Amino acid sequence: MLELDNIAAGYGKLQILHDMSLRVRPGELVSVVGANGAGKTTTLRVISGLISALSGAVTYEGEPLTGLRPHQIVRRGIVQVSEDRDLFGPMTVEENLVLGAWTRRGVRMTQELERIFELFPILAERRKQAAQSMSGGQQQMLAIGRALMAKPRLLMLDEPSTGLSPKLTWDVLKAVAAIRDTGVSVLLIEQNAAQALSISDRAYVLESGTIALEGPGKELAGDERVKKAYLGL
Amino acid sequence: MSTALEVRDVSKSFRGVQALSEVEIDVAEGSIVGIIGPNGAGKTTFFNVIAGALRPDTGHVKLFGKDVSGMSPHRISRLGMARTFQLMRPFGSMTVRENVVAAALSRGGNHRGAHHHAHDVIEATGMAAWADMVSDSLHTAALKRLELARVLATRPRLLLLDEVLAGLVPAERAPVVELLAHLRESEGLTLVFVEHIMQAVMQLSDSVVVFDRGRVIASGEPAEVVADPTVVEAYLGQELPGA
Amino acid sequence: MTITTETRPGSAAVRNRRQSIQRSLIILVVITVLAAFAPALLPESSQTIAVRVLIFAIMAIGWNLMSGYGGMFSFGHAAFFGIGAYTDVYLLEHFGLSPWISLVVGAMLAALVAICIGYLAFRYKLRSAYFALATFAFAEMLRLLATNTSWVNGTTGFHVPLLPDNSWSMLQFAANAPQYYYIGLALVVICLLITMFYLRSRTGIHTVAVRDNEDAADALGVNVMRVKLTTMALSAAITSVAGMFYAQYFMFVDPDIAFGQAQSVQAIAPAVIGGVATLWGPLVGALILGPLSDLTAGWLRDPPAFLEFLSGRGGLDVVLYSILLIVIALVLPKGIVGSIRDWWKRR
Amino acid sequence: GSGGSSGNDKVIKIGTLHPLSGANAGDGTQLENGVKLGIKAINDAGGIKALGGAKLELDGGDTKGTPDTGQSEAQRLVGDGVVALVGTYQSAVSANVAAVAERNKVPFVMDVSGDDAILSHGYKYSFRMQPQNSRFGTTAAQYVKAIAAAANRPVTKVAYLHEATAFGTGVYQAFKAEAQKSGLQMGPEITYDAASVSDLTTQIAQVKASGANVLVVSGYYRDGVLAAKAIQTVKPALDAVVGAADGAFDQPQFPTDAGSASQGYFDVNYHFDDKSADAKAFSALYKTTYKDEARTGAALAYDSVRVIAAALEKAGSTDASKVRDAIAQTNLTPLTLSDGPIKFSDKGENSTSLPVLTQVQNGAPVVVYPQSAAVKSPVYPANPGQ
Amino acid sequence: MTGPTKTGEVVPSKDGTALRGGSRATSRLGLRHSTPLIVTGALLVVLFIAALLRSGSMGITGQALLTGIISGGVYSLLAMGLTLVFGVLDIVNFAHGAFLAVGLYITYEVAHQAGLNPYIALPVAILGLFVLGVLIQLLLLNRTMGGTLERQLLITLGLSLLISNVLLLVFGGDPLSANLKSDPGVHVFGAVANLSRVIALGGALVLAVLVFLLLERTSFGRAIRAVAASRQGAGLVGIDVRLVYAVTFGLGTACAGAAGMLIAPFTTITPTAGDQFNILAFVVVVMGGLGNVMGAVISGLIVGLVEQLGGVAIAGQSPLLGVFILFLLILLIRPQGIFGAASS
Ligand SMILES: Nc1ncnc2c1ncn2[C@@H]1O[C@H](COP(=O)(O)OP(=O)(O)OP(=O)(O)O)[C@@H](O)[C@H]1O
Ligand SMILES: Nc1ncnc2c1ncn2[C@@H]1O[C@H](COP(=O)(O)OP(=O)(O)OP(=O)(O)O)[C@@H](O)[C@H]1O
Ligand SMILES: [Mg+2]
Ligand SMILES: [Mg+2]
Repeated sequence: MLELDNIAAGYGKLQILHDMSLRVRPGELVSVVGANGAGKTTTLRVISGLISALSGAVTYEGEPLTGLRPHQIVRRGIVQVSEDRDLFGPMTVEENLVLGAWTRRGVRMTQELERIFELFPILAERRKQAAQSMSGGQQQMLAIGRALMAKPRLLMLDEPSTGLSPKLTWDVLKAVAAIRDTGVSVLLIEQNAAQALSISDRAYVLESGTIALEGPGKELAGDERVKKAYLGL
Repeated sequence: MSTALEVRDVSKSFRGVQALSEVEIDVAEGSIVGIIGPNGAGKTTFFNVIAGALRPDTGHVKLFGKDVSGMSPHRISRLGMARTFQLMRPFGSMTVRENVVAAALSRGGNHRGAHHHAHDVIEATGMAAWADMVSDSLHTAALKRLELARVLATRPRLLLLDEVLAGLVPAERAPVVELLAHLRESEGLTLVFVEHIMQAVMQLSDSVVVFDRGRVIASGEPAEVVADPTVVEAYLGQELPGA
Repeated sequence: MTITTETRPGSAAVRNRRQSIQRSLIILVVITVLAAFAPALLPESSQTIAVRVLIFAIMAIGWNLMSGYGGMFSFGHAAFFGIGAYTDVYLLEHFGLSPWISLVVGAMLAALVAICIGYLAFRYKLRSAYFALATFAFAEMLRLLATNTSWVNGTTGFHVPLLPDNSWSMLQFAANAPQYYYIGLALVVICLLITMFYLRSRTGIHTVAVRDNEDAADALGVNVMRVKLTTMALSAAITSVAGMFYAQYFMFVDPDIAFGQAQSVQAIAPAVIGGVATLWGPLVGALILGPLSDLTAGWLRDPPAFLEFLSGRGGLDVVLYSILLIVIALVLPKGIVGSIRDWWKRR
Repeated sequence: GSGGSSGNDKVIKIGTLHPLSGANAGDGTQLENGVKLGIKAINDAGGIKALGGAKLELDGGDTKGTPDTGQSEAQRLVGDGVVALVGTYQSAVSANVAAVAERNKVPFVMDVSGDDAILSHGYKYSFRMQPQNSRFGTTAAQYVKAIAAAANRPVTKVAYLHEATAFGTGVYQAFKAEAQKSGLQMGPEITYDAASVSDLTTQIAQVKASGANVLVVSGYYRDGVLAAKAIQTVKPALDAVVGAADGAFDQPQFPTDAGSASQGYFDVNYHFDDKSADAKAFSALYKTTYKDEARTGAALAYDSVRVIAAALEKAGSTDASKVRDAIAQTNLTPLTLSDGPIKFSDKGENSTSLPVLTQVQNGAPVVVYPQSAAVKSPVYPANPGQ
Repeated sequence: MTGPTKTGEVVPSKDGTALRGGSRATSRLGLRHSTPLIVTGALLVVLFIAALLRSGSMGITGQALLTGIISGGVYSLLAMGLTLVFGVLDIVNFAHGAFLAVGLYITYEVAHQAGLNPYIALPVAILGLFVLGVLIQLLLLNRTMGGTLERQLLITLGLSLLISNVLLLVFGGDPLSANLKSDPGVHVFGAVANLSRVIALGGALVLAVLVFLLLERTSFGRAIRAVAASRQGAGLVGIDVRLVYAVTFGLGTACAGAAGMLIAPFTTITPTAGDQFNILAFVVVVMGGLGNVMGAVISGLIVGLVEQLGGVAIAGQSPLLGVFILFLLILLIRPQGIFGAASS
């Protein structure tokens, strides 16, 4: 479904990704773990068109994504929840969610909103509050909710559990698994490697801009090297 | 032991949202207090009120015996309190060293002294290799350490940390937790920290305070608190697999 | 294979080559020595332009300190320029005071006004565009006040009376005397030195910190208001010096010249073109902008044959000038010095 | 200073400083064209004979309407070795250029620039062709009184509307002083900001409320048109609207821009001598050359060149101080209405220049007073805006 | 300035409202904050009484009121386009006056060359300037988006110079006019205004409502506000950010074009005719709150009133002085402008 082949990318003269390759198959939940600064976010940015690769190819359903702008990529069903959340601060929670469905003209908004409110009831309660005045965790929920409004076919999540309470973290990860079960492919970046690996079909370990390890989620979770590095405290 | 921080009856609301109500907390000098609670419980607001970024609707905050309610952040800071932000806020155009020097300079003293102190703090926080990097281009882990280094450069007696571990991979967390524990041991620093990473909370705190909907719903020994059914219900949820 | 997870810089971070103050000083000396030969090399008729370059440079250095390094975008630097100019001509006309004394008085007055404006604006956390427009409104108000106030001669403004002989104390020389150029050059050098040392002082460091993140600086114990006001006052004082020198050189000041919008633009444009928040940017920008309009006017004084139908119609040179301005702003997003510095780092 | 040897193919440069871009580009271009025609006329007539038929050459500068550009351009022209400067239309710019001229000892002939203050510093090298602003105020008061008396329709009260800068205020004060001397009753003084005004209805309502039967206006072109339109809308009961050096009421395009509102408007200003054959020839030449109606300012610019050329002939030299002395003794019949040949006072004012009264009649401004200069007789009361 | 702060955390200020970098406002009528409105209202009443006492005539004061509202309409018209561009693109557009001048010349061409009623030029001016604006945004400004204030300032200043001097080259510097065949006075309670000015006021109000509806009631308007709030976020939900920028800038210039056409019948047309409005239009924009179209309209009327009543009440001073004093007062009481919305 999504293929990254020998990607090199970076910021200015800084090269972050070196010869990086990765695959997501239809209906698969793939996670990427790696140290801080390894290039996980950069990888997502390349896919969603926020930065362009220096070399290598990104292919989605057989078509190259190279040169497409972010909104064109979203229209193909690839939706990202970014680390910074990128919410529309002064707009209300509801407006943020409705805008999430920008690429889906003519859908029944109320129904779509209900779907999200079921997952995050606090958003229903605060539908008229400005996004920027929500707490850190509430904003994270809103960002995920907004992405789901787009009914993505490939959902990319950048550390969705950051700042969420333990209870919510688990809720969110379960929801992600449930989303995968509806046929959506998911590319997940998570610091809670243990939990992430436990729900992943496959996983990659990213190190200094290249893939160091690859394998089924459960298998990697059992790998001694991974255990030592990511499952510690 | 004397109290570092004394919070009495503090309430704060934002147009209909009661972010804090009648919060009372005492923090003994040299102790480490962990604050947990569901998202939106009011933890960050609580920090904002203590640090002077927000004015409480009611109540008082006493810092080392001095009433600081309504004081401006920089004056409170000079009484020995320092805070980090939930989202990192480096002085982006400056290098790590310059960031730390700028912080050290806010405490008087000459440039030479500030540079020495900054050097020490950078060593202590493991930032030596980063010292000449422009802080805008740092990654999460380095930024979190920079935040720490910067507040330490102000020679605080009380430190408020808002989710310093968020966004760090597990291997990165350990050294930070060690550093914090070490600071208390060697410098007698008082720590109040907000954290969702429960292992760290359990490992570090002398006592834990639980917020929910602006109220303190439980407090006490870490082990006691996590066993409290209301806390499990509101915050922890079911047992975490793999945790 | 092992997996590394510890935090290390690797290649993935920008290493900053800090400019040492010694290096800046050496560059300054070189520039000054080179510039000292300019009057000997340039044709006599271009000396007005040379002096104009210096005046632009002083204004832009002042603006850059506050708006570049301090991040407080001023669109009203004409206010400070005008205060400098008016203080000079007023004290000269009414008390026969030496411009050198007026320089000090004007600088203090400008600093004082800056502190008042700043205090009001920052107390209410005015930022970016709001702040810019507030400063703009202040300058406009001063212009209107000067226009309607009879004791500063209303719209007529002031003339500096001609003296029979050169006078250092009254800062007046024969037209095109090289003294003007050298005094201007000295003022520019002094302003650059002030900028250099200020930026290394405690308040200077905090100025940049506050620009980068005000709340963080506040929480770290920086007195944000004091830092901002100090920077603003210094910036205003520097710009007022340009006003004084302008009045002495052009010997005429009226409300539009002193407080008009064009003057504010002239403080901003050289800094932007040269490179905002760079030490040499304002100087480089002034070197380009100062002669630019004369150059375009010169090229087109006799339009090429295919444009002959335009002859007798003014404006073509301004068209060319404005196109150049736009192109520079587009091609060099960080200004000339900023772009060169980036390129240097990227090599 | 300037100087140089003389020779047969020698050219003598004359520097011009006019606003060729910016808000006053229209008038600046007219003046510049006037200079060009003047130079052409002299050269066609054989150049400066006293200097072996040396040809004049234009060295043009664009002031962009700002004093500092004016000054640096002036400095450039002086550096280029011009024998004299002509300019500048705006008083603030002229004031600056006059100082440059004085310091460099280069003669400066002002074609258009009215502010009295320019020549109040005792400058030796500056001369002015047009009447200074205060004279418009003084003569306006005299003319108003005279034509009203002639029509047997006494002036009960004069309301005065003027823009608020030195120009409007200066003319107003001269008018008021003369009015007090001659017993004209003054009504309200109403001012406005010419740079920002976009509607004068309220001001005209004040005129109406004051009960004045004559309104005197001193302003620029754009606000003059605004005033005329406001008067037509508010319809105060006025016998006459009289411009005192107003920038609109004597302009050929004013009736086009203000439409029927312009009918009957008076203006006191400098003006072509419509009866002189030279002036007619100049107008015709201007029109064929530039496809545009010549304004009086162009004639003043043209005359400025003639003054300089005559001075060169007389001095027989390009030496600046000799040319200056020769200009001071000018004796030359101008294209504009005057009390005789051009003569400069000690201060450099053209003492024979004569403001005249024009009136818009049948869609064109014509001279109606004083009788010696008049082409038509004044219609009074003019019932403006009715 | 190191670019906008990341979306995501409240920046608290003392009164609990959140102010971000440029404090972009949404376009809701934030009437909850009544202090500045009361101050403004009080000032207007004081000015009215002072004007009445000073002139001693209800007729004059009434005329000042009417003229104030009418010329305020012109300011609103101009400010609307500016505030859109300001609020959404963060561009301080100094070329706005020059765009207005283009509208004037389009009207002149239609009225004179084609010999038609000037109002026929309205669609031409709107469309022409929309296209011009879109092109300028696509070709020039899009490359500078997200940058700092000063660079765009330089570009728009350059544009302003460029446009007015091209107009000078093409049309010459002499004033032109595009009068109506007949422009009778309309009488309201003893005061009077030209028909063309009344039409301009009406046009301003209609246009304001249209723009307001576009922003608040259409999904494209929501997209515009989303882009204003977070450029990256907008891209990530599938909005074509560059297109939104271009259309928004086009709308802004189209407003200037409409303004130019509507004021043409009572304005002297010169290449720099728009410049005199620039300064006041900015004052109106800030008073109304950046990006707030309705705020701009109401502030425009207030500025018109203050200017006219002040002109009568404090004769001898420039009427603009009153406007600037009010402006600073409002900035100091309420930095977001009278109608700038606070967060939530
Ligand atoms: N805009 C930028 N400009 C310059 N460098 C950047 C920029 N964004 C990221 N970097 C650098 O690129 C490297 C990789 O960043 P990236 O965000 O991809 O890491 P990551 O694996 O997502 O890590 P984490 O999110 O845990 O910090 C880091 O060293 C970071 O400092
Ligand atoms: N400026 C504001 N306006 C309106 N509501 C606000 C504002 N600031 C905070 N709130 C609300 O107050 C409550 C407490 O927020 P706070 O940021 O203190 O939560 P928190 O405990 O830090 O949560 P998290 O763990 O998610 O960071 C939340 O419901 C939030 O939406
Ligand atoms: Mg990341
Ligand atoms: Mg929080």
